Amino acid sequence: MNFERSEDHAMLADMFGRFLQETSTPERRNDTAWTAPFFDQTAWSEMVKLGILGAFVSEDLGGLGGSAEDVSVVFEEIGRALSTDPYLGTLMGLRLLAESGETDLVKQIMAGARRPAFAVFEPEISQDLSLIGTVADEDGKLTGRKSSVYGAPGADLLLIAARNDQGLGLYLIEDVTSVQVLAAPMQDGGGIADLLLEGTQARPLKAASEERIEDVLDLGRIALCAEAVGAMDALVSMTTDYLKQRKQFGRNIASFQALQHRIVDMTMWVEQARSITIRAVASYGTGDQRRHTSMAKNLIGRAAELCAEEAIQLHGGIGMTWEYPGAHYAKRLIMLDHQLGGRHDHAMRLIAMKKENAA
Amino acid sequence: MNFERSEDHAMLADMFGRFLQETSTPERRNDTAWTAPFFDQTAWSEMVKLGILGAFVSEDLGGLGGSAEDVSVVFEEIGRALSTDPYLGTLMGLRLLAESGETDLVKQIMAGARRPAFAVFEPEISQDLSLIGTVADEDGKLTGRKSSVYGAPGADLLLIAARNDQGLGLYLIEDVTSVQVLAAPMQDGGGIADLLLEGTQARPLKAASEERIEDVLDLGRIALCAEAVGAMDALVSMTTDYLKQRKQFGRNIASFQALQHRIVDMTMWVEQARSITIRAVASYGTGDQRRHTSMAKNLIGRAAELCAEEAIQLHGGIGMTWEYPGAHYAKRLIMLDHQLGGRHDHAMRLIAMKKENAA
Amino acid sequence: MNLDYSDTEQAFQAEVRAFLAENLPNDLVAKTSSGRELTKEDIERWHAILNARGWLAATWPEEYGGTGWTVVERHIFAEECALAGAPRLLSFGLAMLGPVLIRYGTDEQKAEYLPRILDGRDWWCQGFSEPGAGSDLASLKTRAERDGDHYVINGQKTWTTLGQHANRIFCLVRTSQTAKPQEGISFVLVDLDTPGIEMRPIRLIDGSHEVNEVFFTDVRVPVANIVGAENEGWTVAKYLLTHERTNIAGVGFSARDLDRYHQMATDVRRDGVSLAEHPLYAAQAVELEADLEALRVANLRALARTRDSAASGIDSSLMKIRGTQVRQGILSLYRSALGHAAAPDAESLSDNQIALPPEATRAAPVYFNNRKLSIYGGSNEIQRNIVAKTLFRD
Amino acid sequence: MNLDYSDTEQAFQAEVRAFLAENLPNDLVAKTSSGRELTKEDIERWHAILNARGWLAATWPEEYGGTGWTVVERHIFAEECALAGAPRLLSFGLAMLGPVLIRYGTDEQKAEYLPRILDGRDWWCQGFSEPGAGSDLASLKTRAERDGDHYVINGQKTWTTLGQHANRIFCLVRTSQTAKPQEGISFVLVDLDTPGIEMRPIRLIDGSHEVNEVFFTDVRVPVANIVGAENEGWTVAKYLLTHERTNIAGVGFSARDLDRYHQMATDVRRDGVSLAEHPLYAAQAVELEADLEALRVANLRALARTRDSAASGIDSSLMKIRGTQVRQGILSLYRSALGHAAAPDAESLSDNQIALPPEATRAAPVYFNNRKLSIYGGSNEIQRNIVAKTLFRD
Repeated sequence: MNFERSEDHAMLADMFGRFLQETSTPERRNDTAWTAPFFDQTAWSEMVKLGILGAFVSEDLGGLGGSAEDVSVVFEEIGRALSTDPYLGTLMGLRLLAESGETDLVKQIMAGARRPAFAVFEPEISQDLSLIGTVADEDGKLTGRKSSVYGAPGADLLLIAARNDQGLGLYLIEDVTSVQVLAAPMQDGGGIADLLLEGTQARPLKAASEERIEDVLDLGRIALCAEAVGAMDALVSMTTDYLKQRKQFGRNIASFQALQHRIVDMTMWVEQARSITIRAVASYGTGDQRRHTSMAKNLIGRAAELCAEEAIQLHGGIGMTWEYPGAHYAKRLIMLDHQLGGRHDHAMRLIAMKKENAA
Repeated sequence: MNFERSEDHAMLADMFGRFLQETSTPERRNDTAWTAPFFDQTAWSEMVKLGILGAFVSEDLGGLGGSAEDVSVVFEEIGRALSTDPYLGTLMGLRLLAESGETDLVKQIMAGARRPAFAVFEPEISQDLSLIGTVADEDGKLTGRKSSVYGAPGADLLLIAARNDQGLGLYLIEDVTSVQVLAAPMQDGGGIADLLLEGTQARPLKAASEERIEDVLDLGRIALCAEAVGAMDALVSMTTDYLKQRKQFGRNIASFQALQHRIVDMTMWVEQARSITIRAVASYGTGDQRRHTSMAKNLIGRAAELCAEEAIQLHGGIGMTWEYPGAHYAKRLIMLDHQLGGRHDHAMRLIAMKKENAA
Repeated sequence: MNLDYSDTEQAFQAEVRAFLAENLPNDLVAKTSSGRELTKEDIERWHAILNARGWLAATWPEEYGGTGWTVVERHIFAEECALAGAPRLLSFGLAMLGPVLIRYGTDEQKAEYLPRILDGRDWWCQGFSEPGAGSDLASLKTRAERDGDHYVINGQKTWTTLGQHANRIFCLVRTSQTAKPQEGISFVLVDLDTPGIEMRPIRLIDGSHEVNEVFFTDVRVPVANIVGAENEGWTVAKYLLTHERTNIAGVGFSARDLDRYHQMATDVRRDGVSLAEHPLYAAQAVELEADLEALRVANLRALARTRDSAASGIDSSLMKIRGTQVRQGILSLYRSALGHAAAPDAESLSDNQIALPPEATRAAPVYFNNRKLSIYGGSNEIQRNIVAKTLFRD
Repeated sequence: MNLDYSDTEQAFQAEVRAFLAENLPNDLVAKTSSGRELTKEDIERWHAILNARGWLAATWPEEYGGTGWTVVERHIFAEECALAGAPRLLSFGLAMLGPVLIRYGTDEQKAEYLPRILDGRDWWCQGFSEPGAGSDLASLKTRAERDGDHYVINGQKTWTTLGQHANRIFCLVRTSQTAKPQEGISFVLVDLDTPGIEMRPIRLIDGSHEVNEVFFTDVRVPVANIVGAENEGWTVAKYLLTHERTNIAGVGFSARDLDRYHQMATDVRRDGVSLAEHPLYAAQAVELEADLEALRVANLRALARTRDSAASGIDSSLMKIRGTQVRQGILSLYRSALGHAAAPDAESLSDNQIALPPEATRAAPVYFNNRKLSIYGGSNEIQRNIVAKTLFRD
């Protein structure tokens, strides 16, 4: 039993954290996160050069490991620095390409020459893979509409989950101009897109099964949980500090007991969020993966909302302003529940698992 | 728009309140509420002489009105005084007998010569009348097991909801010795029983329809809501007073802001509970009856639990003791959600109504 | 006990409904019910329509061009307007300054300013809060020094709602340094065209421009612009803050938003079921419906208690707390139930962008914008302090 | 990062499990897992079984008959015992007085009392709280006046858990009136057979007799019975309170209770569906499961941080708060999910009474009894104050 980070992970977190502190400033985010392609291309290239993407890929493909813990170390820093760059889409795309044996593409991505995004959900489908409506014909032509494709704007490799006669298949589109990419920023910054597929030619990939896709989604969920932990930790500290310096009615507002107790509860929830994420990380790839991942996403859905709303409230007016970084942390923590299934979705998934186990 | 009580209601509340203050003391409750027949027979007879049961019955049957408001005035005092006597069962039994045209029995009950109880739910049925399993044959012989029959211990008229070829029927057993009455006190005092019916002879009553039975249950629910409002109001006042006099760390604990804010929230919930009960009372007998009654029972399920748990917590150890009346108020408020459908049951009922309306 | 309006009140309600059906422009309803921001012209257009009917100043006596309505009539009017999707009226002139002038203004001030509020020539904004003095008004620092017939104002105001559209501002300024911080404050009227005033936008969390900072540098204001006596601005401000509190529960707005939710939940499907059939969202929705129904009655009860007098502090504080909780609860459910559809910011771009179901487009920004409800006008914490003061006084 | 126990720890866990499977009496498991009260004999029997194995005093060094276990081993032992449904051990002698004597006691005191705790000759109870001094120990009033070789004790203690079974009590008493209330307090050992002591039961909300009041009237106690120096009882008490806090999160108890819930929810049907299929109860249950899993890891993290040192104040306070919330949440769900079946008090009568499903019989009393969790041992409000003090110190 050991909760200390390894030396490698501590170094990775430290290096990447310092990099993000310089590059993911409020000013740069304002300049890039809401304007196509919705991320900072210069910073992204520097990040690639630093080799951060190696954390997403196993060593035999030139990565640094690609374990859930590697991924969580990176995403916690992303959350702490509130980076809106397309890490989530890249993570999921990279993993699926690696598992499909697309070694060349993986290397190109790691070298920064290309960038993938992964399209799985659809306008009315956000959790249940068995309901996916996009279809592939025998020649690999895809028809359907994909939604919530994170990092798709500006991506040059699109991985698509589509139904064929065997079940769920995975397809690759390398010519992204053949797809209509309906792009937008997210509410909290960063790129998202719908893809319109109208008989679009694609190449089938090997890593094709509902099971494997669900695994990669679970890894994405764990990444989001780690991101939430980083962001919550930062936001609760900012709020505590704010209360310490802010005066009202002639008193330091940190001296008001009702506010103190609320900060204590927030602090407690950060630790609970961190703990459940550690649990999910440790269970990745085991029989408990689905259960612990959904527990983490559910708990963090609740804890992140609580911390975000309390942080805004305890800051008062300043917490409502665009200029104050805390407001963006709060916004990210709320919107994170809208990605890869929210609190209720994962509660329902846990209930369904329980039913399956009982049957 | 007028929220003032009529002069008659104010007098009724005042008279009954003073009567309960004298008769429903902690000492008397301790002596009677957990020992068969689980109520204070002397006090009950005095109450009957005062004519309180008149509030449950319409004027043409010798009552005082029998409106939902009449009922709620009486039950609010019951809650405020924490009486555990069998008012709920008497209310529901009286109403069904009156609606069945059993004028003689109604008069006998009003005169204190007899006392009814109403058996509808069963061990696994607590809300859905369509699932009732007790059956009546052509000769009026009943077979089945009834649960949660409030006030049944010591009652001498048993009304039974049972299924026959027409649907749900209502039956009367006047010879209570023909039934096995499995009696117990409730956790919070007062009598409850299961009835074992094994071909027990009964007489069919006229007021037999799911609709009419549901109406009487709704009136019982409104009565419980009014009782909760009286009990919450009393408990929140007791808690506020306790904080004012109790000292800790050399300070009056009422001066701790975190505790003050929690009392404010409790006070707010008492007003919300009172308001939704007023709404349900006003809608009784209208097309909104079911909806508003379920809203009231649902909201009060939440508000009563919050106030009860907070009251115990804010009192500290003393709130955990049998000797302190506040503990019994808290207990009653918790256990009230176990009668005639709890918070979740009524949420499900509201969801079902919405579905019906949409269809 | 009777929850129904009287016959007269019901007739009034019918009259309001008919008027709204006839006169409330559809394009404004479309904007408010999707949570989009209103332009200056939108608001002015609706003010003018109401003014033409004589229904603009609900709280003013008839002699000043007000309606002379009872509190119940005012409530009916506000609720019907909200349910119909009418724009919220500007409170600064109508609900704040107007009553203050009627109570404390000189005859000249009344004659000068009241008609201009009604006919739209003046758009007032509020200069109370300062950086470091939000809920704690007594600590304000903006000072006005007497120089002949003028005050010279220096300082900074903030959270000035819709100040970008205003031509005038009423301010609390410090006219004397005294021991008690509440003393020495005055209430003055300032023309925003006066040299030395700069207004800067504050962008909110949802990207909207709704509030501003106002900087005063040697701004000269005639002494005649003071309302009430010099150094007695605290009394005037307290009177204003009480008046601001009518319709504080916002029941009509919550009802409209919950209706929108139900409509959306029936239409939007996710993973094979409509949101209306999803047990967890449906349970949240019916509990909020119960909460709202309770709030509605609690609000009527408070109204009945104060029918002929000013609202009691504890009532309006409790209505503020609970009203904002219910409204924010509804908007949070609305946002969260939409799941991934609420994530894209589809409004911030003009072309080649995601086409979302119209319900989803503004769900998140409206949720974020309305976090303000529990902060402004005295945060819910301040309201709890106020109630506690009453509950725990001996 | 690694959540698994080491090989040695896993072997230890297996050993504990095997021991429990072999030696834990079924009748005791039946009692604890249905929430029924244990008799004096039940507890003594279980103590004796553990003592025979040398596993009774988990926190004592081996030289005093303790186990010498690491904090992780202690944790494993406590969790396995809870999951297996073993009775909770008596903390007064084992977790409170024992460590105090080992740290502050004289050689005579150690030799006299420690063996008697282990072999069951002594059953200690605690005399800290007084009426009016619950969480605020510094304000205690029971006084001990020196009279030759004795103290003469007068005063009253309360909340004395299981005092009805005890033959000895350790008390905090005031031996000197000083300016600072923490000073002038001493820690003394009292034989309950001493003349002048009266113990009266306090009945709890669930009807149980678990705590007592103890009255002292001119009770003469040898001066040799003081632990630590005179007037330095505060230091001793603080040391004791820190030690009491091991296993404060109560993860094992919550896990056992949640298992019981799932079993019950599968078995019990209501209105046509099992509780396990009822979406609202099922959702509450899976969220509590997530909460418990998070608590389990948070607890291990706290354990790892303090592996070789004393528990930090903020960790144990947060574990106390969250641990009691989770446990109380589970017991509340258990009670409420049973609906009308939980209403009858079927245990208070002996015949002709309702036969309830066994799950339902104790659901409400267990829920009520455990409201104490967030009150005793320093209420959750006190814990929040402690954490806030650390978070907000400069």
